[in-house]
Amino acid sequence: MKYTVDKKGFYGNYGGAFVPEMLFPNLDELEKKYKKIINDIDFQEDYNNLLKDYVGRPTPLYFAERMSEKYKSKIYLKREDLCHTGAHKINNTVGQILLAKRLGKKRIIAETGAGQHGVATATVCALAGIECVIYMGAIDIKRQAPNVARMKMLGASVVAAESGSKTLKDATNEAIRDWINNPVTTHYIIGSVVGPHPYPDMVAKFQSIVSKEIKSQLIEKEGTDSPDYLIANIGGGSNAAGLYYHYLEDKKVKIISVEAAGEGVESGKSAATSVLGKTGIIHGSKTLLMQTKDGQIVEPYSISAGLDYPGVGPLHAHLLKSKRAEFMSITDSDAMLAGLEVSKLEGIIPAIETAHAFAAFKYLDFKPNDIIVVNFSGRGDKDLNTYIDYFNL
Amino acid sequence: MKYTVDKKGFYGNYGGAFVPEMLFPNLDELEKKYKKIINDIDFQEDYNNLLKDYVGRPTPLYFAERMSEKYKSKIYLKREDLCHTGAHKINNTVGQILLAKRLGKKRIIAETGAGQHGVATATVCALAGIECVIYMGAIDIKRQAPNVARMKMLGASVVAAESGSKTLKDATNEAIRDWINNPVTTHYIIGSVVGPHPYPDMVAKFQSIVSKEIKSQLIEKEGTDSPDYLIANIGGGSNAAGLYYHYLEDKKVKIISVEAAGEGVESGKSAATSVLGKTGIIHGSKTLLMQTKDGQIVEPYSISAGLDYPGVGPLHAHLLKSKRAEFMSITDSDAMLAGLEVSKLEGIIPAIETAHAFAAFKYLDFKPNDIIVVNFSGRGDKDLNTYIDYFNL
Amino acid sequence: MNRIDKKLKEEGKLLSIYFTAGYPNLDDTVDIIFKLQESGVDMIEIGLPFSDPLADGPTIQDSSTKAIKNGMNTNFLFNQLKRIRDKVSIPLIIMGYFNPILQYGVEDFCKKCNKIGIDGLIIPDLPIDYYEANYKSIFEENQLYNMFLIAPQTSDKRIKKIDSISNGFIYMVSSSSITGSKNSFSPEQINYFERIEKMNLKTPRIIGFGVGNKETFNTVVKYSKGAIIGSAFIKNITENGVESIASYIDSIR
Amino acid sequence: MNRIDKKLKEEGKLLSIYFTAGYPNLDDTVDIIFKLQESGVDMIEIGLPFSDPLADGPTIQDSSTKAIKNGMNTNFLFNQLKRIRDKVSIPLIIMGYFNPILQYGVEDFCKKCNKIGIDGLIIPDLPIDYYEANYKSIFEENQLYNMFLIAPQTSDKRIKKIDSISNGFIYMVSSSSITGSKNSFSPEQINYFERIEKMNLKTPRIIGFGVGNKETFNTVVKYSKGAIIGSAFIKNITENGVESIASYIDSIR
Ligand SMILES: Cc1ncc(COP(=O)(O)O)c(C=O)c1O
Ligand SMILES: Cc1ncc(COP(=O)(O)O)c(C=O)c1O
Repeated sequence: MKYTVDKKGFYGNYGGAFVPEMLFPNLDELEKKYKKIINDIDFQEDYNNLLKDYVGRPTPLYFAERMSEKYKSKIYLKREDLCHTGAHKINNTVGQILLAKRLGKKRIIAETGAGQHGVATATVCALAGIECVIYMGAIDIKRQAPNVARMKMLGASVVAAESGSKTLKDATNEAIRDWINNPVTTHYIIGSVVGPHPYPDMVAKFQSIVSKEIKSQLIEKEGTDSPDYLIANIGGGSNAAGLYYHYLEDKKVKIISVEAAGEGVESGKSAATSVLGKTGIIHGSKTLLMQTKDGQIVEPYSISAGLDYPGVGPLHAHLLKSKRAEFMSITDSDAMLAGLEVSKLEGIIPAIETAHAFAAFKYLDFKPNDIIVVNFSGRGDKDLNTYIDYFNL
Repeated sequence: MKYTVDKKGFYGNYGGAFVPEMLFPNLDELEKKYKKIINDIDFQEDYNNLLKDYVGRPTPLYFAERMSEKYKSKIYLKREDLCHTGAHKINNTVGQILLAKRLGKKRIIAETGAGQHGVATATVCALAGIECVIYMGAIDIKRQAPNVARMKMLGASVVAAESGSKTLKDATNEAIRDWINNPVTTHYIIGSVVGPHPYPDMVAKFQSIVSKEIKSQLIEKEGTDSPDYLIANIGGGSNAAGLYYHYLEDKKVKIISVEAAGEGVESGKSAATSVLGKTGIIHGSKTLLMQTKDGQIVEPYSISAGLDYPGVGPLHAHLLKSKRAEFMSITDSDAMLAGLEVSKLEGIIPAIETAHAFAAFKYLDFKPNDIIVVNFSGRGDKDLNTYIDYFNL
Repeated sequence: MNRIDKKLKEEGKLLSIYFTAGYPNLDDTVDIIFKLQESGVDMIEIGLPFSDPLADGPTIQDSSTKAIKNGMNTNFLFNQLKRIRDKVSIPLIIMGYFNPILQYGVEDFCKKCNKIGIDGLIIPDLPIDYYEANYKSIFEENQLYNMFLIAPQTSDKRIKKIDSISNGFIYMVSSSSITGSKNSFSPEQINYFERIEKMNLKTPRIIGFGVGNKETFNTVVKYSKGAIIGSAFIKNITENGVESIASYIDSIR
Repeated sequence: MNRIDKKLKEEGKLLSIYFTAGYPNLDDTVDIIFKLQESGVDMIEIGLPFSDPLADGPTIQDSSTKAIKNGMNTNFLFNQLKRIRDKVSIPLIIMGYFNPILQYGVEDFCKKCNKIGIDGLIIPDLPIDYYEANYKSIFEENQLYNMFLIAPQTSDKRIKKIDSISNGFIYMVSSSSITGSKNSFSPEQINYFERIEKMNLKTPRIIGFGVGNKETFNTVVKYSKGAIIGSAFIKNITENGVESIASYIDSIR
């Protein structure tokens, strides 16, 4: 079984580029150039320098002593929360801004839900001195005011998506529309391993630094480069893709992908695509998505703004269908309690997205010598209001 | 001239331990043990491991290309904003919690103003599984709600200081009172290079990792280990102490300490201790402080909650009086504009404390080959509301 | 011969109208088709509404959202169109995004279209290669044309390829702007129209996007066989109701 | 002989009262001193208020804040006390934090105290070593005693040192709790009282902190020469006014 993208842009049955003709030239250009550009020595040097001096990589692989004690195994946290701007998202935006410069683009657009990818994009645009427009659902703009302020501080324009359900899905539509309208000047920085080929592969490659680092860090700490479990939360699936990347062919390594069940998989308020999704087309990609029987895309729900995407990236659809990854669905309340537990045991407040991965622990049966690596995808600062309200702090 | 503490706990004319007898045994124990403990190989190993895997050190020394262009010199940012919890404060709390464990203490107390030190303390207490009580002025509790929530998420109790002006100074009084009441079980983690001996020296030592890292980073980047300028903001002076530590004897290195002028040094709403302060006793230390002619301590003002302390650490009083450091006072409005400028030029939103250091640039005359190292003491997430209100974002 | 080809062979310039099925009211579909035919329109694109129509501007998107809310779906549309073919002689095309068609089943969808008498489909987000590899034969078995788009950035090489595999017409997108209709065209757009005209493609072109009044209609038909009006038509029925269709069409030509 | 020593030589147990100068009203200072003397109090600690009294509990802190607001300051206090010595025979001690004294100038402060007839000072945050190295001679020149504190955690070695250099009395802090007066003492506190008693120090001890009623007064004087009441006294005048001083003192012994 192959887990990398094929020549036509597919992971098994999933992927592709289901986009209107107006975007064909952009994607064709990207597809033809991206591998060449990102494999270029010059690019690699710029990228690695920024990851080191700007993003703060390598991020630690931290042995969580008290969590390990509680769950009777060896738990390591890959500390993406320590990245500049507070989550793994910047690994991708740093790569894409360098790519955009080499493509000669003068303007950047991006979609954002919780605002984390929007901030990461606004950040690299400030760094590069390039104009930046962020699309964000009108409802999310209200919910995530601090991240909106961060983007504005960084000089980006934040445009409200007023269509549809006025959240991430619609912001993505608006960003794609902008790209259709500005195909020559503009590069679209997608924030996860979603969207048309070559985005899922490109974003996964930029995130793959995560598992690359883990390999050498684990050797140093455990004398082996492969853990027993990799556990990540899945919104679109970019932090998960980064965590799994160099382990996909290594079948000894169990992969657990944790989705948001919202108020429960059967509650009608959920984002558990692996259970509720069917194959379809969303944002230019053939993948699993939540939809009505007529093929209308359904608005997902999760307490975590980064996980309420109605699909998953095509790589993850493929990992699920090929049984390479096991999927779990975690409710809001399990996730919130896990977030509090991690905070109190380790002194690290996780993003609610990240908390979902930890909530899976109590449903898993670790052995004392099992090495577990969790992608600590982001810090919880952006979620403080939600935590405050939920726990009455 | 010597810039380290003398045997009696003084920096030149400043320092000492002006505390009631009830605290004498605690400080005496600390004074007798701290050097031995922190020089112990075992301690060093634990400390360095936590700095690496938990805090995320070394923090990058980032060459700020666009700032350098604007200010026509070589500007490097020491990225303490990338530390776990978002500021340099944790370098100290990680050290002190390890010390507290070796002293057999079962309970930690701390004071906090903006909440940054409170969060850093609550964090290491969660990590160590030790009870934690944070004193915070009743007014600050209202102003800094997100940091209060963070502390609670981390399992700390936050106690409102209702006395005096209900801000940092009073929180410190309350913490000292608590320590007097609980001398045996409790260790007091002071958050800056203030308070009675041996705190200023101990905190400076824990922060000295900053200049230690810079030395080797500069050699790698510039082929020399000493910059032309070191620039830091000064509240109590801990981030500044860390930045200067290994350069104090190296007179070629110019030191610029940037204080908060608030609404202007002469406005009556200021925290510019170097101009407005006189020698006196505050929180157990002889140093420069803002006071009435009767010796009552004056409430300082700055838009930045981390800089509105009415004194400076005794080391800094000594650096000022001995002319080793040059002090500058920066107004709220200069600082806020500098914060916005750095955000837009480099994609890094600084804490308003940190922004004060950048605001000094326009008053300084750098040469094109000058190497400037600024302590980027913390990220601006905690200050977003202030930025939003100030700039109407 | 397919009705689309027949129509394209006629003298003169063609006016084609796009509207969203189920908008403004669920049961307006058939009525709108009749009224369009009566007004002398040459071809109709019946929009199968989709929740996330990312190649469309706000007008069409709003109409789609409304139509779905009204209860429109694929089966319902097929039911509405079941007996229409007897009464409508002009070509009928269904225009819709790929996902609803995929969910219905591409083969079933095509069979149903054939049975009802639909002449062709326009599926903006179905890539040409993917169509050719997977669905071409199904379309052919069901006598359905699949019309492709070209846009200002489409390379000459690709245009030639599209021309070589096209049935019916090429849907020529007037500009890279999808924000709805405008009142005039820019010099760059005219250049583009001329450039394509000079390519002497075998397939007739119909220009869409940004056509909405007499002036823009007259401009684009100088460079093509006809024009498609979408947003402007929908805006008109939103503002003036279905009754106004005849006078709106009259205003165009 | 210093009035403090004379008082300590008297038979019986001593009651000493601390109050904050300038509280409840700016001009109450002298009146309170007179009333205390009339009520048979043996010694008075006049508190020079400080903005940040970190060894005191909330009652004394609040009274200090209020007193400063009322306008109390060092010069003002000296003026109030200028002519008091003629009318007051019991020892008068000024108790205050070091910073206001430092700002006044330690030498000037001591001279002024001497002139007015103050017998001693208690400066809780002035360390013994620092005092000995810098100010001892000034105090002696001005016939001022500087009284030191000991607390439950103070080591025997240090107590012996303090004993050896002490004038007047040792201010023995009853517990490590500064949260104000209590109604009784714990077994640990009694142990501590006994332990110090057994050390047979040359300097008499007066116990303070946590003394506030007859019961606690009677307990501590079993182990010492006397007691200091502070918070409880201030609480009483806050609630019942300066007029109630006599009856309050009567309630203690
Ligand atoms: C901290 C964090 N983790 C996870 C996610 C989910 O995205 P992905 O699945 O692409 O990693 C987000 C999205 O905003 C995020 O902010
Ligand atoms: C980011 C940051 N910088 C600077 C300071 C000032 O403290 P110090 O002078 O001790 O570094 C603070 C205090 O809270 C802070 O949070």
